[in-house]
Amino acid sequence: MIDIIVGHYNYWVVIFLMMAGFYTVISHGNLIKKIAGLNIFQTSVFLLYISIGYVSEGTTPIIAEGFTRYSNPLPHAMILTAIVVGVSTTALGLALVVRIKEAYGSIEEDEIHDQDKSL
Amino acid sequence: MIEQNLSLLLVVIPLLSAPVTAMLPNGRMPWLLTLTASWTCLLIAGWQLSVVIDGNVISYELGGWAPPWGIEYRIDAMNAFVALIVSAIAAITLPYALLSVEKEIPRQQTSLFYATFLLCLVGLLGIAQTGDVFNLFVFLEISSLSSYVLIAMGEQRRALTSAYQYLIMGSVGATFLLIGIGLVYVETGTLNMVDLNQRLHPILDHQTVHTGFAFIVVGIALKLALFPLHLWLPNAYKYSPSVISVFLAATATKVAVYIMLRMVFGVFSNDFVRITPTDHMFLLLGVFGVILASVAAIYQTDVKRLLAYSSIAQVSYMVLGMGLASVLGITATLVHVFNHALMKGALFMACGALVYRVGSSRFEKLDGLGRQMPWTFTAIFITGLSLVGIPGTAGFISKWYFVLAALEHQSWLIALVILLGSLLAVVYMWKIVEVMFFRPVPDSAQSVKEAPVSLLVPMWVLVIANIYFGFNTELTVNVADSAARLLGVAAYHE
Amino acid sequence: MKHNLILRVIAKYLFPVIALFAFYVQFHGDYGPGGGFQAGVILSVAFILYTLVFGLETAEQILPPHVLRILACTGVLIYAGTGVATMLMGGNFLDYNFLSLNPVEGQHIGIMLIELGVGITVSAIMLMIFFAFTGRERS
Amino acid sequence: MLLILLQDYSGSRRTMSDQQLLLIAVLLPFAGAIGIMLCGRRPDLREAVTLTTAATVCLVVINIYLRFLDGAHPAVDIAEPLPGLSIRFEVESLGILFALVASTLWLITSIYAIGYMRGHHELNQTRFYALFAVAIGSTLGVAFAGNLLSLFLWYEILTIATYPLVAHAGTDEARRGARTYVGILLATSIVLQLLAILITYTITGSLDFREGGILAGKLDPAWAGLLYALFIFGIGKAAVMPFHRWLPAAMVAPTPVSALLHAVAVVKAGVFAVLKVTIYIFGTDFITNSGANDWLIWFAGGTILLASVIAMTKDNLKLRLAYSTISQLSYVVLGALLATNIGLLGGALHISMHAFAKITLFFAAGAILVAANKSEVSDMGGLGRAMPITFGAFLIGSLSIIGLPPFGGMWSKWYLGLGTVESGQWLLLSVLLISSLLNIAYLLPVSVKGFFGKTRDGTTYTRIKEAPASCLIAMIITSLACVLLFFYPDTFYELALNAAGGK
Repeated sequence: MIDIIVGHYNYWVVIFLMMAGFYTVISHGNLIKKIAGLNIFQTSVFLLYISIGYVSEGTTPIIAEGFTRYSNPLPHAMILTAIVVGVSTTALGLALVVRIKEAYGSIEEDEIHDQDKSL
Repeated sequence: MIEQNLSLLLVVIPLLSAPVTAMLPNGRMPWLLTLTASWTCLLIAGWQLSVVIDGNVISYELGGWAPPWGIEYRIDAMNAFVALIVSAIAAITLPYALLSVEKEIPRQQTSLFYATFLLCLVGLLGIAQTGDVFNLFVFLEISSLSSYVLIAMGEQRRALTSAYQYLIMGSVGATFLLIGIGLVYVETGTLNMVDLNQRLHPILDHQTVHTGFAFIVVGIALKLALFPLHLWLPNAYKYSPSVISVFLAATATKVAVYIMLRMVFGVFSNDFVRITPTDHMFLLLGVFGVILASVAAIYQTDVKRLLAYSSIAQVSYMVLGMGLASVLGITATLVHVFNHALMKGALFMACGALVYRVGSSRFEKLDGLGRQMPWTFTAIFITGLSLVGIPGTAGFISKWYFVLAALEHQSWLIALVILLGSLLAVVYMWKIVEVMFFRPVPDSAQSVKEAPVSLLVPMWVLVIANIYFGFNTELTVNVADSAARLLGVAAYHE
Repeated sequence: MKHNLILRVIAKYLFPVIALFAFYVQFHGDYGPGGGFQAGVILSVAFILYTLVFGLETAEQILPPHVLRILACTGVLIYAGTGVATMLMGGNFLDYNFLSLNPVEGQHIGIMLIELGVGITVSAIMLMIFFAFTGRERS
Repeated sequence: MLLILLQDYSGSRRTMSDQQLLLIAVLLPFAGAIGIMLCGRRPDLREAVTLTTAATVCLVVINIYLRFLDGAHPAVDIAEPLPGLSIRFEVESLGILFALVASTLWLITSIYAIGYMRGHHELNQTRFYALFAVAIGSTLGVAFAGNLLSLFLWYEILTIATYPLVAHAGTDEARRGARTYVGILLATSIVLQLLAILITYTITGSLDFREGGILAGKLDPAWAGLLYALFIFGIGKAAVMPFHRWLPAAMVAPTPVSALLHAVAVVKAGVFAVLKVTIYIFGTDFITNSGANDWLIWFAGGTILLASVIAMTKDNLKLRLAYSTISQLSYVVLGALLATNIGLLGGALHISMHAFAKITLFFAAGAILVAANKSEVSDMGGLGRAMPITFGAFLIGSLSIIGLPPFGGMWSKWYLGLGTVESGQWLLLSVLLISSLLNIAYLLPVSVKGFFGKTRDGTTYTRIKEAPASCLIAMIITSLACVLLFFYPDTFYELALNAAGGK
């Protein structure tokens, strides 16, 4: 039992971050906070990938003499791409928030909603 | 040398054109380049389909790395079909885009607009071509990110909130997909679709595989606007620039349907769908989606929103087809992917023409416009018939196969729901017809003229295609059937 | 912060160091951890620091927006162009082996070019994003 | 074109193959519609186009008929939208019968419509004539449809093409009526008929019309009744209750539309489809053996009586005629449901007999509307003395519908009655007889009132004259036809007999 909890601590971290981020996305009305939540959510996935690529006592996957165990580099490469995607999403999201702020004078979801309704 | 690389060029040509377009001065040059690129893509996609239509498979190894280690572009009939749809719609949309974009997009943004459009095309074509799940995720994000940008370029400020909403939901969906891919990768150590299918086969009962599958399906369902995850779609279609409504409505959800098919049946398998409640889930969501989205469409007061809800309903048909999980069901789904692209393309083009002339697609602005803009109106009318599934139109063919598949499955209820959905489509399409044709023309609209020819011609190309593919289904049905069989073969592999 | 002498001096000294590190990460990428993504971001950090200290106007004099846009596009073109070049030389897209008679050498050339393209694009894009946000007038 | 046809007609030279002729028959009205649209600015030319097209189509159909008598059974496939299922035209006796009725009456109605539309100062006449031509084209498509899929295709096109005709006036009332019209017709056809077609296809793998049906031996007889019901109700144009509401709703249309489409083309397309399905999909033997018609036949019987009763309560003449049509349509359905040769013969014959009679009645109703601007029966007292020809025609039509000699309507009722006797359905025979009495009760008072009644204020009409000449001509022709058909029913009789398989 303890093994399951401690031995898979990376998963617990991932799950915690994932839920925290997802909850933030769903529950917060503030557009910036939503994006922050989204980032946490995505980061948890990055962690998931990186931690599953780790081979215990492995080194960086560069061929050199004397090293035979090394971590799986593929998840890293994938996550590098995913991070770039995440950064682009964040940048785009924030840019939209700036524009929304300019157009509506607010970044609170309910206030924006009220303004649209009153039209 | 060129021939062996053509499949890849399909993705690389728009990819190369995008930065060049972004560097061009604003005006008509970016449009011209985009047009050229998309027509080239169409030619290549046509060639590609002609190669694989008989069941051949094109395999292209990126960087010369053999699969399953390297990224493989693996094109069978289904891939080529989807690629053809995407590039054909792009090629038809672009002549339409010229005037519409000049009207709706500020001049200083045109080159960026077209560059983003090309990136979106890269993403969609990439999804269609690739045989690697992670690569698919990347292309999905390329297309999604660019479509967020394109939607946000709409004239009204609500375009921004719509794009934001889509961005949040889309990113959550993509991340779900990423989690799913990660979990499956943990279990199998591969990302190549064919390889995944083989390696997953012995371990289909593993819990991790099931979890991964659930994440993948939910992730794609978000992109697919599968009921009840459709909330982003109506606003996104409504507030985006007309051209983008056309392009996204005709391609984006279709490509998502393709991803769903490829992942669920190609990577996992028909067996997996059967041993899990996936098929029932699809059927259930499909039934609710068809009925509720159609009913919602009836209550809309804006043509674009109405059509958007109709899209959700139509996507639900495709999900029903998947839920039937038979060759006939998948054939129906694929045929409908094609036909629905034709319908929604034409309908949104007509909407764009209305917006071009009266500046809005709300019902109260359209009173009596049918007489002022007869060509646009007739286009809406004929395509509406196709949407309903009147014989002699493409829509009838898809409806035919859906009901046939349902009957084969002995699901009377599903068959009835499909037909009932057509009935609801009659109601909402008729609303548009009545507004446009039978209401008196207000004085303010007396001077409204027919849309310019460059908008009408692409629209009518699609309208005629709607009729043509209602009579000649050699292309659609054959390809869909062969694609469905290939999927089935993959499913029962060894 | 233009008048804060300490910051100005330190920023001036830090700039080349950061840039140098960026180039190290960039060009050592095929022997050790690193590559275009990381290098691009680090390089843009140098410019961002510069902008923070000396102001947007000064920074935009060095790197005007249209130059950044061209740089970003060029990076993509280098990347895709390398792929097309390998195709023209008879290989598959991005099959570096064909870039040189010696496949190993080809791999080196290829990865260098690719990472260069990535680096240029990433740094240009990061700067564009940064400039876009800072340049936005407060309403 | 006309010359070629006449040459052809005289049998001296056959310049066109049977197939070409068949295609021309169906496609010419569509070409005519385009011609009408192009001549929209010049009414006289436009009407000339209409008449020429109608006359030519009529000749073509007669030509096809003559060739058919010589043993030509042309068939053309124009497309194959679904594997193994083509859009197919084929000539067979029932189709010829229907096509003959529709095309001759189109010509006559066109003559009538010109007078009516001008006399009534209707708007959008170009649209009217063009869609009229399209509707007739689709009707001929239905008549010559070579399989169930093609039949369905033309059936739906007919619905859609007639929608703007029903909504012609553009008023709220017209739009409401048109909505009911298209709503019920599309709903029944999509949900029930298409389902039935698909079930048939799933079971048999074919939708061909074949002598003796395609379902026998493939469908579990227990389910035959249900499938048959899907067809009968799905073919909403046959107006079997409870799916009859569209027909009264369609009466908001201009009278020529009501006359041709809602007494002849559209409704007859419905019962024609019922006959086709009965004969060529189910096959009479299969129906009788499986008992598919056991309970359905009472829907037809019930419709006959109920619609007649409702007709009596309607004061609006067109509405009364509409309910009368519903009742008469169920005669044909009844004939089909009897599934005996004589029943089918009576049903098929009734298509033509009722068509000529009912169109006369509608012509008269329209003429009254144009000339006297009256639509309620209770207002028509004494009107007959001012408009003797109109009311005379109405009387002839009424008598033919009732089924009295010497009018054509007698024959079809006779054979229908024989059919019920043959299958021992005495109750149904009494339904037919009661219905005839009801016909008398709701049709005759109109003419009686017209000729012998008094106006509301007791005066006589002085300012009201007969309807426009073209209306009168049309009426006279059709009422004469009613009489002639009593003495010379051979053409239709032979065709109907052939279709019913009694030869």
